[in-house]
Amino acid sequence: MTAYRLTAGGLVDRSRALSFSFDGRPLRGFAGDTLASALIANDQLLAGRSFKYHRPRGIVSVGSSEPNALVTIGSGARSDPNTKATVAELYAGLTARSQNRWPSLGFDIGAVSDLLSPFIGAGFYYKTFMWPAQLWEKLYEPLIRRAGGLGRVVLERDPESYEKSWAHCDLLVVGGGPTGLTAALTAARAGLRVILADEDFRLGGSLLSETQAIDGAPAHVFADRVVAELQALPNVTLLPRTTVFGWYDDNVFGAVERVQKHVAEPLAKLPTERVWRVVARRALLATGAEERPLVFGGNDRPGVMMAGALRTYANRYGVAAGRSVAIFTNGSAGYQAARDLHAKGITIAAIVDGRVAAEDAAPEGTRVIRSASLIDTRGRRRVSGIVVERSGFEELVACDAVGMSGGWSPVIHLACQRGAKPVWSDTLSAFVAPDVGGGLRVAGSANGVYTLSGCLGDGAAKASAIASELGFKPTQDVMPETGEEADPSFTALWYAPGAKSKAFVDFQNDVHTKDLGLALREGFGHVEHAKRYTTSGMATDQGKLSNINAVGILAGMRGVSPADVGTTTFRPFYTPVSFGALAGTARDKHAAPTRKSPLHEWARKNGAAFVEAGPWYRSAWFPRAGEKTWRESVDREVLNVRANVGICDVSTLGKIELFGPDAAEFLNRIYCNALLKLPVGKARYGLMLREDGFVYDDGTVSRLAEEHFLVTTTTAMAGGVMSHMEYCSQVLWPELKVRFCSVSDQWAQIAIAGPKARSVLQQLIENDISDAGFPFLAAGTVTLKGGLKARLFRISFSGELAFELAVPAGFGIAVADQLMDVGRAVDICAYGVEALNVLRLEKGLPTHAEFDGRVTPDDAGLGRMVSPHKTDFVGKHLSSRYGLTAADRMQLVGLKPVDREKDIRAGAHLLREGMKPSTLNDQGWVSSACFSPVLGHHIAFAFLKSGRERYGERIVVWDKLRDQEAVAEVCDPVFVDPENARMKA
Amino acid sequence: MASLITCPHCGVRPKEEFAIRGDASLVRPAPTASDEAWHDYVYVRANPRGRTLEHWQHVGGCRRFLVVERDTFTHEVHSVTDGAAFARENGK
Amino acid sequence: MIRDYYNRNALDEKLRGAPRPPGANHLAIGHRQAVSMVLAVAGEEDSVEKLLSSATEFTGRFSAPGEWLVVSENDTPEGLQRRLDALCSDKAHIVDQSEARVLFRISGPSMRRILAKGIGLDLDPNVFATGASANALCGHIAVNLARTGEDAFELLTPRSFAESLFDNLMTMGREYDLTAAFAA
Amino acid sequence: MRYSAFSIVKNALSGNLKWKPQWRQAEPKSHYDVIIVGGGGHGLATAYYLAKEFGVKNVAVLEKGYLGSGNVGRNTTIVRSNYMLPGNEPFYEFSMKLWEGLERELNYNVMLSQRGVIMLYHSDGQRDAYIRRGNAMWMEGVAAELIERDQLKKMIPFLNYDHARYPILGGLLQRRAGTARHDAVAWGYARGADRHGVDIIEHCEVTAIRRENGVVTGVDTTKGFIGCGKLALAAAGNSSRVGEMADLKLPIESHVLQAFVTEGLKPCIDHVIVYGGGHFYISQSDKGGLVFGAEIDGYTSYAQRGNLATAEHVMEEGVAMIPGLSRVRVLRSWAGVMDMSMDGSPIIDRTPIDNLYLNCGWCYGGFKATPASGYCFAHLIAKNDTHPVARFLRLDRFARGYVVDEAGAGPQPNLH
Repeated sequence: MTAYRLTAGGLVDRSRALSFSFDGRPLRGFAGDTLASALIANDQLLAGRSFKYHRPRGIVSVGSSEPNALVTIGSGARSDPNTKATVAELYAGLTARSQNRWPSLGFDIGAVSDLLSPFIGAGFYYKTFMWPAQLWEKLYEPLIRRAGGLGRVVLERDPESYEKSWAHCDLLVVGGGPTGLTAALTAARAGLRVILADEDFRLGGSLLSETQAIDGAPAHVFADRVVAELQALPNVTLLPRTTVFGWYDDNVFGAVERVQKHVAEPLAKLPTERVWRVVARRALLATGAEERPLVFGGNDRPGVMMAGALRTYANRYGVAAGRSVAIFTNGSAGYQAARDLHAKGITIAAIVDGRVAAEDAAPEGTRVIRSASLIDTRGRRRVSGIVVERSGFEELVACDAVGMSGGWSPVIHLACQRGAKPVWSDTLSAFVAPDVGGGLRVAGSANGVYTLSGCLGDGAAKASAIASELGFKPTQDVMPETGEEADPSFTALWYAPGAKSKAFVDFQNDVHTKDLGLALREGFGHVEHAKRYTTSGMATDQGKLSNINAVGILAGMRGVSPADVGTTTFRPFYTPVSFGALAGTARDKHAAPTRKSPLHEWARKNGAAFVEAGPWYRSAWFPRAGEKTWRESVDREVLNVRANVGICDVSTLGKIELFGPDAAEFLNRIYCNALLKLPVGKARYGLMLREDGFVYDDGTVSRLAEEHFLVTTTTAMAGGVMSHMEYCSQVLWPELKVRFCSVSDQWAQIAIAGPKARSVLQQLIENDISDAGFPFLAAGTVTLKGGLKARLFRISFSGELAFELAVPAGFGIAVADQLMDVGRAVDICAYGVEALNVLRLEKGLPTHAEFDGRVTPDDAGLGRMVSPHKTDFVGKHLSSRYGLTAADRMQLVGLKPVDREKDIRAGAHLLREGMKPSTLNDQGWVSSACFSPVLGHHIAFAFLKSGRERYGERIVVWDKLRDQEAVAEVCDPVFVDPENARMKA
Repeated sequence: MASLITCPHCGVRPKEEFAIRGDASLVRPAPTASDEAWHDYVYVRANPRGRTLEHWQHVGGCRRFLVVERDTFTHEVHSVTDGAAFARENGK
Repeated sequence: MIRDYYNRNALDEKLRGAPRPPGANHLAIGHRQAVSMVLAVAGEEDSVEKLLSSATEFTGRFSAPGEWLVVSENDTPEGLQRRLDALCSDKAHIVDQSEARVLFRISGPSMRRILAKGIGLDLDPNVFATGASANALCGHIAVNLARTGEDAFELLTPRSFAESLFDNLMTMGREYDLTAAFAA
Repeated sequence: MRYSAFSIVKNALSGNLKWKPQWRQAEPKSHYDVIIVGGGGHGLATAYYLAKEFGVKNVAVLEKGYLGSGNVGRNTTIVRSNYMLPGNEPFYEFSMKLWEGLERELNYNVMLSQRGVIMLYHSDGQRDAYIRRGNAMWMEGVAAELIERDQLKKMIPFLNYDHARYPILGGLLQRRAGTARHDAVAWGYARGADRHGVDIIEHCEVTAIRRENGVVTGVDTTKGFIGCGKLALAAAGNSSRVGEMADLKLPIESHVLQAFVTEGLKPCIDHVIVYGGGHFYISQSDKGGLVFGAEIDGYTSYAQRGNLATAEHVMEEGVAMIPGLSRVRVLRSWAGVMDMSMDGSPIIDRTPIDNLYLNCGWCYGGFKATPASGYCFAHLIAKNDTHPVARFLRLDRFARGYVVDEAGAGPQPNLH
């Protein structure tokens, strides 16, 4: 047993033991532990297997930069694969499993790939697996795929919920360490609206593992005091467990709060995670600095950890990763760790210092080996010793853990997400944040200020400056006293010379120094190429530990400064964010808003089958007892409309009212047909083009008064047409005096169609609706018996005598009910959009299935509608282009199967009889098709090359996709009542 | 800008309240203008890297077409004006 | 045949059943109110705005330049139309929207936090003060939002979206035990 | 050095120290027969085919950044030929066939993975549109299958069959479609072109196009003037900027498209799945990351970064289609600048300037087009004649009224 819980100390609550399990083994930790600290307490340092070589790997770090200790937490649909044990807050009942190993973490067959490593170095797969060709797809790739990936996802419905929220503030402080806390406090006291976010579950950052006293008290006490004051202020929002993952334009930040990731039984009223979109006038990055690993032979052996992590585990969590720890360092931080560990009773086996001269104080009695390199480690699944080389002599030093400290890299990720590149600082031997303007500033260690007093001061100063800038008056506070501090300097060491075994740069992706060398040799020396070729920095930690060393090593090999190598691009997300959190509440039936017609309940009551139509649910058909298929219901509805009468909910059509002296002129410009002289009290079909001359939408235009119009749009295009009209009115012709307003939601609209429509409707309406009193295409206000005002339009989409009655939406159901009651005597039926579709096809009326955005009015047989007399309308000029008027364009025709038993379905293509299928021979396609109960066979609309000249021709309807073929006769698309006698009855 | 637009009528609003229509510097030619003028109006775009004028409709708000003067590289917004006012000023 | 037709609220189905007593955070659905859209005639925007702000029976809610929604608790739709026609005479077009909009009246101490889950506007009273109104998105749904008090807001949404908005608001409010009922 | 299993073993035994650069770091000569502007997939493929198929070997590719730094290195790696219109389908099928032989052609494993692309439909209307498309594919001899709901459930059990806002009714499947390793395509073509004598010049930005008597004579670059007989532009994302140097105004807007990758997962998604209720599409890479994207951000942009609102919308679509994605964590997002053309289709054509050639307007379809684009562009440059499969992809199609508008959305680029 080498890793263990210290007998005392740390900020864990030793009175609250929590049981959890790892790979099925029951273990115990304390409240305040992370999974990683609890694993260490149970001597479970081995936590995972690497991606490529399946090497055993242990916990390396203490935070979100962890490359190795990735586990799956939870089970079934609640599994969270690839969770970093170092950030997972321990809770009672947590179950964790290791990943990417078989059969077990201790013994993993996949590890044989390690033996093959000379053959499978960087980019090997680009050079092989090509022979024989079919084996790539059948053998090699499936093998590679199976080897790929880390955790296993359970693609089941997630039982938990998520949400999003906006937040607005004067100052967002990212990071709740010494810098962030003092900054937040300074700003909050000055009166700013402050949000402080930190990824940890406890605010305080490095103060929680600091041994330095502040104002004579332990640092964590100082942190608690500041947090308490912030908590009490109404202008402060504290967001622990919240990672600010992205910085977007206009100083908008994305952050994810893990609201209930740390509880076994989440509350239903709270989300598991919540994404915050923070709109911040100013933001301060107080994200600290990341300690660098050192690249030396055998540096991936479990037990080799960041020195600072060892220190935090000991100080904050009260756990030790080993009893005898060797330190490999190139700066003072390694000594600091050694001192703290020593103070906890942990033996320091040796301090190996790469530097020639160093003044740092080692704990008493500790052996310091200067000017030395660590060239290898010993041990199998756990480090048992290190090989130190100094002046050509090698020495084995026994130890059971190694702390490495390669200096500091400011965490500047967010500041570089919007295009600005990090700037190399020779002084700090690190990349620092670029100047990105006043919106986002960097303070404390993230700004290269590594001392505690420096951080406290920098946080306060930057917050003060921001407060003044925003017009607040900062209070003058006395800085807390910190006492004497060690010099935080280090000398960059990218690669410890003399490695005797693989020296890893990127632990998770198994990229070692030789891979980088190979990349350089093969011409992939550019930092982006090196990354892409070796996959360095592409693992789930995004190279938080590794990238800087990769840059340093490339710089060394190329003989240039790291400044010349530069970094790869920093991009969101800082740490991975779940789909669920980013999707929020929009999921399943709530994935998009639903619109319901005012007649929805009426349709439901009448047994409607509903169909999704954009945001709407529309009634598709109304099955009756005994009807076994939808076709039976639809056929009955169609025949009944043609023989008697039916009513249909058409409320979903877009309805726009226009007012003003120029309303007529405006409409005349946006429709291609003439509307200027439309009489009051009349409706007219209207066809709208895009400026490129293709059909955009169709509908009706009714003139309710001289300067008052009502237009309808198709359901699908209602929003688009409204925007189009707004564009025309505001941008193209602002001089036209016209105002309009959507009234789509104001009216419930019912189509009443069939030879008995009038007799039914007349019973509800006071006005005379005889053909004389209300002729075809009449439009106007009527009064229902009882006094309700309504609008009536004599328009037909079925070819029958038909009306559309619009009543205020809330009355829709009552009026529809009444129509059904009154119509019962003449066998009225409700019909849905399927019957509507059959009726319009029989009558030869095109709709959006035909108007697919590539069709001209002439293609659709509506060429005569395009007014030749108007000087201008949208789409006029470009309509005359050659390609839009060519004789061989596809034109709308009707199709009837020659063998009347055969069916035709939409989507089939057309071929001349005897011609082979080919793109060149393709004659057209079927846009709509249905069974016509009136005619007793299938009918279809199709677009056929020069179609209108080809009535009577036989054509092959070719539906290879469904292996069907039929011969059809090309005909006029009006199948029923071409004389319009029924409609005008 | 990619995140927020200050609507002159409604104040600061998130991007998702807007629908982007395209280049606002184009002027619709007279009906009698040449084929080339019409072709350029409908199909050709200056597509600058830098400042550009673009129509954003505030569909989730006042439904006005706004002219957003914006940098296509830095995403900085320089001004937002009402589309009708802009059109009038520019010769309508 | 003479008959009176029954007018149904868009949320009749959602709020069916016995109402729960209202909690601290409560959503009340307006059952009967008149709503009109006032569209100023070009050039008369300012004078219409003045006329509307001079009225004491109702307030105009800003929708767009020259466009306001007027909500009245006391008028019938026809009554409000007549009143506005008289007030604005030929300076504005009045469109009845009483059936087109559903009124969500929402109030309680957690209101800002609830609404922030759907609305991107800064609801700090210094930014969006009592009496302020504007169109905005709530989640994916367009609403007209008005602040009627420190912790009280009203949302007007198109009728067809009412059920969706209702579901959204209840989800947004579950953390704070939001209750809902028709207004008394 | 030819790549083979043997070469790998041989090199491994000598410590992998003898591998050579995959392409030379060339310095510009004073004059080339053809200069290609843009060292991305299309530019490099063009150079490769020019040298290999059309015997034009005195060729330079100028790249302002590092090789493959444009969209070839920042896409979602999908290759397919499931188009509907006769202006597109033959071209993309030609490309698909080139993909199928590319590994042997280039002696470079671009890891083509023909996992099948399935586009879901959610309504009868959408199904009919896919049937139309599937039959158009068959017309060109391309196999397509209509997968109905029951069969789909067996094939892809984890889709949202029971609770979707837009019901998943079935899909249109092209089995030959799939993914390829994007960077490898750039590198493979670069290595191939290099082996045929093409000079690839990285970090060489074109700053001006010189013309004399109406013809292009060369380009000014950050590495000085370089003369040429013909100049070919393949700078998608920046086409308008490069075109402007020759006073060309193009039917193009630059838009930004985001893409995303999740943490590595054990194999869980076999196909490339395209959601029909939005634009979302997803596949799993050989490394295990789920690679996905959806619609463009909507505004013109030359910045290779996206906005959060769009990212959130993409996730909404993802969870709508596959509820089990909810707990999967997204590792990284990135963004590319697209040449969005006015009809959603590309342009491979001559320009009004005799020796200036144009390859642009790839919208978000550029990656899959890489081989055919290179081949057809090379054909055009070498023979001054349009390759038959690219005959509809002309610059003057807008003026003539022969747009190739696959989406039927009209002349508004952000709707395609």
